[in-house]
Amino acid sequence: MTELPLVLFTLLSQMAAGAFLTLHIMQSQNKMDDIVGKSIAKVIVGILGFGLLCSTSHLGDPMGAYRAISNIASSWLSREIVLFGGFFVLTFGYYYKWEDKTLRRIIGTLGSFLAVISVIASGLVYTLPARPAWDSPFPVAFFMISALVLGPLLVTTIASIKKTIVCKKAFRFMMMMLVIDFLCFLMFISMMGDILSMNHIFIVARVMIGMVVPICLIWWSLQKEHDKNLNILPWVFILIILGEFMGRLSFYQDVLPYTMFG
Amino acid sequence: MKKDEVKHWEEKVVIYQWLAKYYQGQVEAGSMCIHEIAKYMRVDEPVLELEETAEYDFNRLFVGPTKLLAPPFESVYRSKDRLVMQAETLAVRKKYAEAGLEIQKKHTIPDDHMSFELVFLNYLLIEYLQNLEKTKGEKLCYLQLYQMFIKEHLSVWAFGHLQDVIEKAQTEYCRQVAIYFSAFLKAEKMASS
Amino acid sequence: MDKKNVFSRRAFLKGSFTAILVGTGTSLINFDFPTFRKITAAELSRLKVVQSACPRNCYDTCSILSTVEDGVLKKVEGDPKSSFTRGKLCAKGLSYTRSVYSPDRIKYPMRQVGRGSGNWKRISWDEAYTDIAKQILKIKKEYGTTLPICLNKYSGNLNILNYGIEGMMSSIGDTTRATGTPCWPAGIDAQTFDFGTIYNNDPEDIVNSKYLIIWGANPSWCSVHSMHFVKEAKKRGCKLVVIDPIVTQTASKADLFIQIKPSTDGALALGMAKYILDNNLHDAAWLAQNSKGAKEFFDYVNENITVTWAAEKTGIPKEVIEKLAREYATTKPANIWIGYGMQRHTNGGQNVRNIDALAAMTGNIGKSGGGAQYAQLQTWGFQYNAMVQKPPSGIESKGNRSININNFGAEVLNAAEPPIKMLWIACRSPLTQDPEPDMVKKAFEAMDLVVTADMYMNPTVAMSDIVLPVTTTFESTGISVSYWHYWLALNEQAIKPMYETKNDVTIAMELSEKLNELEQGSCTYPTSGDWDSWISKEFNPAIYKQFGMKDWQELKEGPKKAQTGLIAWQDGKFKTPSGKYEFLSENAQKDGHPVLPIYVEEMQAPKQYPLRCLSPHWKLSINSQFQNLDWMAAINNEPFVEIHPKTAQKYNINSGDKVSIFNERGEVNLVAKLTETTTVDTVVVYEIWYKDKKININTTLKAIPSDMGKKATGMPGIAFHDNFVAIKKV
Amino acid sequence: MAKKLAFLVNCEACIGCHACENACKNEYQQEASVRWRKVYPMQEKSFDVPVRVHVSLACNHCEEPACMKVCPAKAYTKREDGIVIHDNEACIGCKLCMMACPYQVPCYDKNLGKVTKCDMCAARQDDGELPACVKGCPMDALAVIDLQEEKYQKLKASLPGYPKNEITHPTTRFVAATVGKQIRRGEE
Repeated sequence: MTELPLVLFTLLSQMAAGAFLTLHIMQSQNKMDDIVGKSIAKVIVGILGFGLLCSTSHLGDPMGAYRAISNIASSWLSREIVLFGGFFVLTFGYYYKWEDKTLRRIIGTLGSFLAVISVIASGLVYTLPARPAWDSPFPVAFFMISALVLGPLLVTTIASIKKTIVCKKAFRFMMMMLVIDFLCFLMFISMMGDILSMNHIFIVARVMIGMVVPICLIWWSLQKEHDKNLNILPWVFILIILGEFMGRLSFYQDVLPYTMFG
Repeated sequence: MKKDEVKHWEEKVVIYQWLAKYYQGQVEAGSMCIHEIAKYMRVDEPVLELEETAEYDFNRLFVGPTKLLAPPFESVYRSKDRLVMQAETLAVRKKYAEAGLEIQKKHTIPDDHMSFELVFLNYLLIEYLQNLEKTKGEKLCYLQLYQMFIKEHLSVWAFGHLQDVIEKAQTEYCRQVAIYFSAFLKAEKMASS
Repeated sequence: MDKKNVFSRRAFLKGSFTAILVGTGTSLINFDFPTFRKITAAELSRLKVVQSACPRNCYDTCSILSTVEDGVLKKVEGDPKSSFTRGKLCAKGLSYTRSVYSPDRIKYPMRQVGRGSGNWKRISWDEAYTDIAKQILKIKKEYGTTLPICLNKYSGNLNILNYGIEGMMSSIGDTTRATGTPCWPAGIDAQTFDFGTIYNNDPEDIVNSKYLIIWGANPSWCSVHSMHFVKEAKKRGCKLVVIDPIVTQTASKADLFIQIKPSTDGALALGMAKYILDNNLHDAAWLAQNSKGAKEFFDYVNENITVTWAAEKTGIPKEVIEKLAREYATTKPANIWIGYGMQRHTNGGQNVRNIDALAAMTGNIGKSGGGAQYAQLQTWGFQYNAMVQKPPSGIESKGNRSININNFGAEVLNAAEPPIKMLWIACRSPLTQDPEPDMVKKAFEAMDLVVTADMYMNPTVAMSDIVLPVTTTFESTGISVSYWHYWLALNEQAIKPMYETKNDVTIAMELSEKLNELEQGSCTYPTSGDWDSWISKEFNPAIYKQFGMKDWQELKEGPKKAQTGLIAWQDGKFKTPSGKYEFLSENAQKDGHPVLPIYVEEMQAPKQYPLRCLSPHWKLSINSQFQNLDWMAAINNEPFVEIHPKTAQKYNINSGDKVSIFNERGEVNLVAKLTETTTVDTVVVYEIWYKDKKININTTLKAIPSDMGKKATGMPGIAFHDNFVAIKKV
Repeated sequence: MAKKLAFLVNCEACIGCHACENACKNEYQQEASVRWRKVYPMQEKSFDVPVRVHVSLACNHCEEPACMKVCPAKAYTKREDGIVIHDNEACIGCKLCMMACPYQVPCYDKNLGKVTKCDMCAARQDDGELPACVKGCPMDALAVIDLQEEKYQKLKASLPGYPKNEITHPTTRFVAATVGKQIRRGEE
């Protein structure tokens, strides 16, 4: 559990990035009510801010956190901090200038672009040759998928709390992402199984809680009329969050370094 | 400085003296520590009798011969296996030297033993009180040294140490002394920063 | 000299560490205990380098340079002035700073209320001395003798001044002594019968060997500095053969490693002797001039020994024995290093005699690069002034009573007229090192008073009434010599004793003062004396001549090496009754051993406990010392047993599983480590005391005596490695 | 031309006694858990007979240090003579270098809240002294060599079980241990 701050930071920053992207797309296709949109933007700023705070608590010398951007030339961690820093400013601008439609669109597109790059940068931090299981596209893939699962999830949940209808498209998109997540995780385990110290029960629990059950719930609710979607949403929200949390925890804990003369 | 303020500082001096005696090995001084601290902080005092086993508990925590459960040394407080006479000990020795002092038993008892730190704080307060009429500068330097020593040394490790005592003490007596000392130190730390 | 040495040792004032200037007398704090005093800034920081010496029970006994800054020991280094230490220390020596400043050190004299209860009360030294003195006098009055007082001291600290503990006991009258040694007695007796005493070449002479057999020794772990000279010898074309039951670290460096069945070393030596005789490769000229009983020995070998028999006994193929014998007999000079582990068997002494015979018949004795190296006490010719004390006047001493240190529990309980009522334990931890520790614990429980002088809490201190905190090497003064190399080193006091620790001579002096205070004349031990006087009284003209020095103060400039007698038996004058090498030894016969170095059968494994359990020394500890230090625990802190994969498979054990090693005496749970360095019928558990774990392999060990040891050390040894166990998965 | 300093580990001479580990600790008095130099036992299966062979490893002062590449606070610099130095002041204790190093060299000192590692005793070498481990080894199995010199080019750069060099191109060089003849018992 020593990696808790990092788990929180990566999950929250990816949720914020995904939510920003979803919000911007839905808003530009004016499927998003203005008041609801603004509150979502506010939540995104809050989540990202808290995430960045968590990352500093992981440091041995939190007061020195500002020095983390000194090596942009070669360190993906420096680039990640700068990118997420910039993204955080944009999310704040996006919320603050919400009423000004043109500015909102400019910041929205810029922010979305920055969100995607930041999440990729996050993934590249862990693409380390010294950890064979990570020395692959999987970290970036997992981080992008998390963003695209948690983002829409957050937006639809807040939207449903504000009582506007939950658009089926969002549900279908989320289900699709969960399926992709499942396939990607399966591929990861089959390819990297022997260089991971997996706790099999934990892995099965993660897949059931975070993927299989939510997928069934969503698929079941899509057959019904849309009001059923509302009451299953909180369950879906909790399960997916828990699943992602477990997934990210095992991402950090199961990776093995090269054993020295092992 | 008004009359009751002086009395306020003097009560602190007495508390440090009793705590120092307690950590010097006089287990029975513990009840006086609780009494003085309770009086100083205007809180009620627990009814405590000095159990026969308090001395064994005291030795298991601070003296030995088994591995100390709550080693009363600043340089050891972070983990029980850390050594005495490390960087912290020598830093404390320099702090004493700044006030022109050195412990009598130099090189035999590590300078950062709790009893010495308490006596040092006590000394600084006494000098501060004795020079109240003196010029502002001279008086303040002792107060400054006192506050800095609380912030940079005693309060950095004492809470960890006292937490160990509270968790590991087998007698209520030793636990209560640690609880009251911890409360007193929290107040002092607040006052000093 | 090391560039860092700001003050030359001359700045070190003559005599004991003078007290630093004390400031103004008046107490600064207006209540009763003075704690602080005024100082000047100049006094704050001073750097000096001090001559120290490692007093541990170890072949290498290193000369050390300790760097002390402002009274704090900063680091230790090997002393380059010694050609054996060569400026290097082993991992244990390098961890000394962690022992001096360990928070676990016993700091004050303490009394346990209820032996084994864990309830300790802090007492002053005066109270401790009073309690002990009163108990001694009470025993004297009740039994009319001090024999009920028993001292158990061995090799925790071999500093010559530490013999002051025995001196303290002698100065109160006759006492009971735990006599003998667990370590090397059978080998000493064997070489005493063969040569007259133990005497090895200067180990630095190993470089001149052309053929070196390391037989049952593991210097890579237990004499690290010797391995440099072994490496040097190999570089100059010496062939290194290692004979051992397991593939040790030293065996891994051998040109030829021969895995022998444990306890059958004598059979291999005799098989080689037979081959050498058959091919007339022995040195008849040397034998004629220097040996006695060679003919009788040869007759025995010719009639009873065949190489086939030896191959069958030892599990070593016939042609390998023949090649080994031929190479050993024809390559000159050929050297055999006989280890201590090899003689810890019921036929250990006789095995050593067999190997000695092999070295003698090939004329490899008294030659540089040759010999049968075991140990030497040539450099130990001190006065032992601290030890030799007269009994109190008016008491005619009938001599001390000896009990067997290797069967301590039973012999303390069985002692009668008078029974044993008080124990004094120093430089020893019987409850972790002795066989049958449950018996030893019963003995402790039967005592009126148990006093233990130690640095750390261990199972022995836990069963004591009074624990006396003792100093480390760096807080006391002494002289150190080795039983292997020929260097003599002074140990200057580097820092002031921490807390209220005292060294053993100070304890002896102050106890004597208290005894005389309570009853005048009850103790003859001197009650005062500074370190210089104690040290100077240990020296004598012979030592000065041997080391080519006029005054011991010269040792303050650095260690000195013996200048004479560096090649054992070079003058051919053996210390046997006949003055010759004795194949045939009446002394051996007198002690109930075979007169000739014939083969004595080894102990067989009982049916229900088929696996032999070897418990050799560990590379990062010496008996119960060093493993409790944090740096050593960081490297290894998990007790394990080495098992052959085939054996493990039989009990379906995988690497890392928890297994139980047990026999009728006891049981130990350990982690299994699969390795082919051992054999299918042998498991290996290294003898280590882990401070936080209740693991003691000796709980499975019976107090079976080894065959020899009585003649030279007063009691037989222990057959540590004739311990048979079974194994099961936990 | 500046030297290219590197450790030479002679496993033929090494007897796995851990003196180098404690010589380093004796010099700098680190905490027990902070092990700048570690002695690793090699797998028995790396040899055709069971032997005890050890490899003493500290920082490999790589040509392309992964720690220097990933460190967000630029706490690592590679000196001209090849020594990779870690600057305690700059370090923020994020421990990414510990994940990035294939040889698990950087150690986290929880009392300092910073990472620390072997700097090949840069200060001692600047004073013309040997590193503490090299000086402390009883078998003189450790040495500091200049990789520029011709005679060191042929030295082995890896051993069985040593993580692959391609990641960071470590400069540590080895003399592999040879193994003698063994007559083992009970193998049939």
